[in-house]
Amino acid sequence: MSAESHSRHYIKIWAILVVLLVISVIGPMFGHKWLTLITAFGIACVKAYLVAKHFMHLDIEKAMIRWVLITSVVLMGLFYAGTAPDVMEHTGLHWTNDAAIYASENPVHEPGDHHAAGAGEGEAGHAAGEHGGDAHGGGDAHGAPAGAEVASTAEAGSEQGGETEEAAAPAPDGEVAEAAPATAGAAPGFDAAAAFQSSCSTCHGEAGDGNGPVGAALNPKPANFTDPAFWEARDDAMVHKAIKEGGAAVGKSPMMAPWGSTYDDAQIDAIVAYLHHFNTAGGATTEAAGETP
Amino acid sequence: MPQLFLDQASSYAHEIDNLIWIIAAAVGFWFIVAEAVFFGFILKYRAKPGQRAAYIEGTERKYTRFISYPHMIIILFDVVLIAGSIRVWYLVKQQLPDADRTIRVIGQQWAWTFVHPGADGELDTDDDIRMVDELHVQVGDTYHFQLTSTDVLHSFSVPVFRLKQDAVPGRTITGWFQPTRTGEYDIQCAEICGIGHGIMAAKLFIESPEDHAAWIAAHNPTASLQ
Amino acid sequence: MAHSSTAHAHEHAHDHGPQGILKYIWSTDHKIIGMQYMFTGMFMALIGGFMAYTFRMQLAFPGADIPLFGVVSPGEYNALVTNHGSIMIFWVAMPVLIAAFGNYLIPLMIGADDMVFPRLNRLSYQIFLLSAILIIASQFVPGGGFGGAWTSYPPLSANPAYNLTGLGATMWLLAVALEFVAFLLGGINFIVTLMNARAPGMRAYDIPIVVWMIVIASILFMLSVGPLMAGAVMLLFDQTLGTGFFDPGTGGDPILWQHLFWFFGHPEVYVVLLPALGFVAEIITVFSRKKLFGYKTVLYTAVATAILSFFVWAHHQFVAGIDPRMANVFTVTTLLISIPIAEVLFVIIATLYRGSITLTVPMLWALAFVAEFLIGGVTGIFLGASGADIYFHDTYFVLAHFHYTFFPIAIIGTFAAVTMWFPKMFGRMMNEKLGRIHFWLTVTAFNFIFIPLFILGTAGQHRRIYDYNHFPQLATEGLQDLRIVATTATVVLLLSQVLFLFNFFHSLFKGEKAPDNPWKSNTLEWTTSSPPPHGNWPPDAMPNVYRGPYEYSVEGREDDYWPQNQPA
Amino acid sequence: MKPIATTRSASSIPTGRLAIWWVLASEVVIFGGLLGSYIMHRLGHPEWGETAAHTNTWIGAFNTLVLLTSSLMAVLAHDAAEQGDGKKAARFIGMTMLGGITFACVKSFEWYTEISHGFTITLNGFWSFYYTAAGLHALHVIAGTIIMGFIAFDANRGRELQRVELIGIYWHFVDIVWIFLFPLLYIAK
Repeated sequence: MSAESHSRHYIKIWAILVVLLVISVIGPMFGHKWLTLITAFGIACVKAYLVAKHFMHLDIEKAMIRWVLITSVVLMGLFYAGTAPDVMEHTGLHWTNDAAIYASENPVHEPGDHHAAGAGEGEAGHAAGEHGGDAHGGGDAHGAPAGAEVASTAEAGSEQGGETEEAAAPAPDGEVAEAAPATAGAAPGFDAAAAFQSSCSTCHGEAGDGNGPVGAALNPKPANFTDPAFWEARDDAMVHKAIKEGGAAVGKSPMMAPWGSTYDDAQIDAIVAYLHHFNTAGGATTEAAGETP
Repeated sequence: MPQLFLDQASSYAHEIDNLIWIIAAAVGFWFIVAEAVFFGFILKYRAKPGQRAAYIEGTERKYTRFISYPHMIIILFDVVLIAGSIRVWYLVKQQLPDADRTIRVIGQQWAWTFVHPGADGELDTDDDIRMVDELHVQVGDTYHFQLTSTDVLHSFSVPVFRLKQDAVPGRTITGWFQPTRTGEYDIQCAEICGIGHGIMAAKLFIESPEDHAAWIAAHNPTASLQ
Repeated sequence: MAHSSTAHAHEHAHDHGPQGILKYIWSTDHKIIGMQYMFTGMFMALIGGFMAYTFRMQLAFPGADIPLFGVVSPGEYNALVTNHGSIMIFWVAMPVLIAAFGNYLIPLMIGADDMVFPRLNRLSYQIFLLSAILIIASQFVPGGGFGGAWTSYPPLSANPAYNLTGLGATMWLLAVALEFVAFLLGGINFIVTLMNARAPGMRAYDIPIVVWMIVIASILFMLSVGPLMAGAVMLLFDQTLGTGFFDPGTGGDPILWQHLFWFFGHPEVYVVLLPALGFVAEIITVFSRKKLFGYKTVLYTAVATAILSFFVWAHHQFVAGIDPRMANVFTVTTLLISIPIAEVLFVIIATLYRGSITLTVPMLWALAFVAEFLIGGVTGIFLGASGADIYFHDTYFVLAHFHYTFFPIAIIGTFAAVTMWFPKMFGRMMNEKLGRIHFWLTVTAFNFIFIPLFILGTAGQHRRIYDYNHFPQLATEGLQDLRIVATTATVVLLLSQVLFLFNFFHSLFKGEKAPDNPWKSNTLEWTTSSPPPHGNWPPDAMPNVYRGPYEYSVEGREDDYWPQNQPA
Repeated sequence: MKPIATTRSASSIPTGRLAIWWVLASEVVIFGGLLGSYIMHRLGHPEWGETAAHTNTWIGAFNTLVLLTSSLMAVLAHDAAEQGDGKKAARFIGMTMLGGITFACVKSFEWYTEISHGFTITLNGFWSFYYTAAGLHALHVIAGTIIMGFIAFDANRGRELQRVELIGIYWHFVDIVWIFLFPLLYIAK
């Protein structure tokens, strides 16, 4: 075979590939499902075969190489077969993937439209209160169907003492609690109330009274922000340090987790300012809380 | 069959225990045989001066028999174990007897929330009783539980029921149990869920019908609006 | 890193590569790269061991001020457990078993002067070193090391607000991804070297079984790590860019990560098992002076295990939310895979039959591997059977099971290989008496750690809890005593490693001179000097191969061994 | 100084080509895992078709044409290298690199327009997979182009000509991945 016929052969293959490309682009234009399937994917397989055979000379390569490549492709098929029943299907034996169902019914197509905030559950019938948005460290809260926010419960299992330490819990934040005034200034655009809902309310309670669901199981009890004595006993710097470096840093329970890696200083200041609004004794403003800790 | 360490407090607990004992017997037998042969060879064929090892290809029928026959029997044992395991798995996880009551179990970073159906026995009615880290059930009733999680993976694990099912955020998984012994037992979280995974303990109260009715009355939110 | 130990090899070396200190850091010699991997692996084993000591002390004495560490907070406990697991598997078992002995032995055992791609080999170690530095550094970043288990299930691992160790999690993921890249590069080198660089006359069945095992392990790793590499990219984007691959809030699916992880996870455990089986088979044939019982059986069952290992992954997820009907499929495949493994162990035991066994230190370790691994293999059936796994999943029974497989593989297998090939690597003999004391201390201490943990697991104690007093059924006096027994055994085990380190580094310089073939073995690495020069054999005297590697005690021959390179 | 090991070829396949085939096997498994996950989600969420309509099929088709042409150049380069003509091979590799660079530029332009219209990686599942898969592929195209630079440099001096074939095989693989990516991301509407 002379040099020219070699290159002419390759150019011929290339021409076929281009034709196939054109068909695979035009085919789906007609919008028939099976036509799209055949033209787009069928032709893709043919093109891949042509490139592998003529360009990569797989046909004259030793058989062992073909077997290696076929094995890796078969393994991917095996992975697909083992995983699809759980990921592709949205329901199965005794389980429903509410998140996927919810995402299918309220899809996000355009950059503008967001999940309908605060919408009720998917049809799985949770009677729970507003569902939590995923926290992503505060900030953008996509609506999320996942499970149920634990509404402040009448029976907070109060008598269930147990000698557990206090735990801080970043539960997914509910929608913004109406009552709390948005705190201005400290960190522009940062919603301290939402941060409190997502990160603090599980232990400190949505009313800041220290008996959130997880708080109930803790000993010592989480801090109660509605109790004026709490604010007299310490200044904002100590509260800031407790939030930033965790309870152990200020001699309190190590179960109060350090939030320094999730919220920056300005955001923590905004949270501290927000906590003051729980104080029932006429809201000792941040300035007045200058007593020694 | 003798039970394992923990009491058997659910209708299928003894099934799982029996399966564990069958596996223990089958597997223990082969373990002892293998170790005995192994240590036997070591002691018997220690190097003795002037006595050389044999030259055995390992393909002669005479010797390979001693491996292939045990192997066939092991395959038989495996088939028996597979059958026993699938039977128990079907009983616990695949079939779902109709329920006297249904509860909802919500796992969240570091607390279990149990929604009991309340006096009317129906879930999602206003007389539901939401308890944190306390599950009250009546002995003898068949319960369905709808398990979900609000943030990360948790695992609803009740050792005395021999029951374990992961709570996956975004999914609702339904399972069942039927308590058979009264008492107060542990509920654990068996999937790592962050800093408070260690304190995610909850209490399981299996009560007689009278105590359970009394508990419901005591906790009925509409009745006792304190 | 490896300077002191290879000073000895320097005298023979006549090569023209970089001289002095650079010779060891920048060398492309497969032997030096093998030692670099081994020393890094041993160093990481010390770190992993320290982490084990720390959280075992916390479990035995909750809340105590632990010597050398201080009080363990819940977050630190999770980080210690997570990184103990990750370091022991990715930075101790794989580098030492596959990379160190693979690099050192494969060229020597197939009669080649080096790997086919020496520079790629050096690059793979450098990427591995970078990943080791990254994982160590991740312990000291704000928020501490990653605390979401070595399996790093999202959404816990994907969202800093959930795991509170955001920076540690991303560094952990990058370190693991880099380690995969290092072993992909290393794997290609091993496979192509075995396929192409064999000595003339070495047919497929003349290749020593340890070389086969390491190369099959490399192929298994290469074909199984792909989906997890893709998963790691997706998890990295979830952590850093805020995409929602695994976040149910935006329609993602946490179960997808579990499948991606365990599709790699289970072949991974066979990736570390096969080289250890290779060492053990090699050592048992040498010290029982007997031909390996059924070379082809061992080889084909190893290949069968590798293939079957792709069909079993979801037995890690029976109760994790997959469809219950799928669990039956994986129960069947999991119990089936126990058959080839049992076959390999039976064949290794059969090799001892009518042998003349000398209980040298390497032989002791190899026999201990078989004895201990039988327990590991046997207890796997409880977990492979879905019915029993409902109760046992994520309890200490699982933990004891995989330590009865990983410890024989990573620790006993490594000590067997080190004591066996130390004379060849460093030209000195290790101290026999010290070796025996260290052997008996380590193996007995090991059993005293994990038998109690089997019992604790059966009692329903589940994993990764930093203080069991919160669970009344687990806080009983009897169970706490078992935890204390396990902790004291851990301390004994870690202290006895000082014996090994002393024996290792003392013998490097003061050990008696090692002959070229101290164990009278047939394979090619014993036909060159100890330690071998650069290029292993003089260029014009590269060995040819005339027979298989296991022609021991052939009737009618005066010697009871017959090296592969001796013409018939 | 190459070791003797590299010169041996017990499996009668040249060492370089054997290695590149194993590299491809590991790449198939990586792209397979990613595309498998994408296809699962795509079949599970038919509504993604609506948001996928915002991808520009014409740019995708043009990029496919660019890659097919550069694959042709690569095979012609290999053909030239086989005849020992280093200079001609280097020229064809230069053309292949041109194809790679064009592909990258068209891709960055395409992304620029899409991102500026708000279709970012965090918008929804489809766009996350879109940028991850196309991004990983683009990374492979750029890496291939850089390596081709070195190989063309050597080939021009008539050295290491067998490497032209190796980078050609890698390039055809990258082309095949795109052949499957194109319908999956652009056409399935």
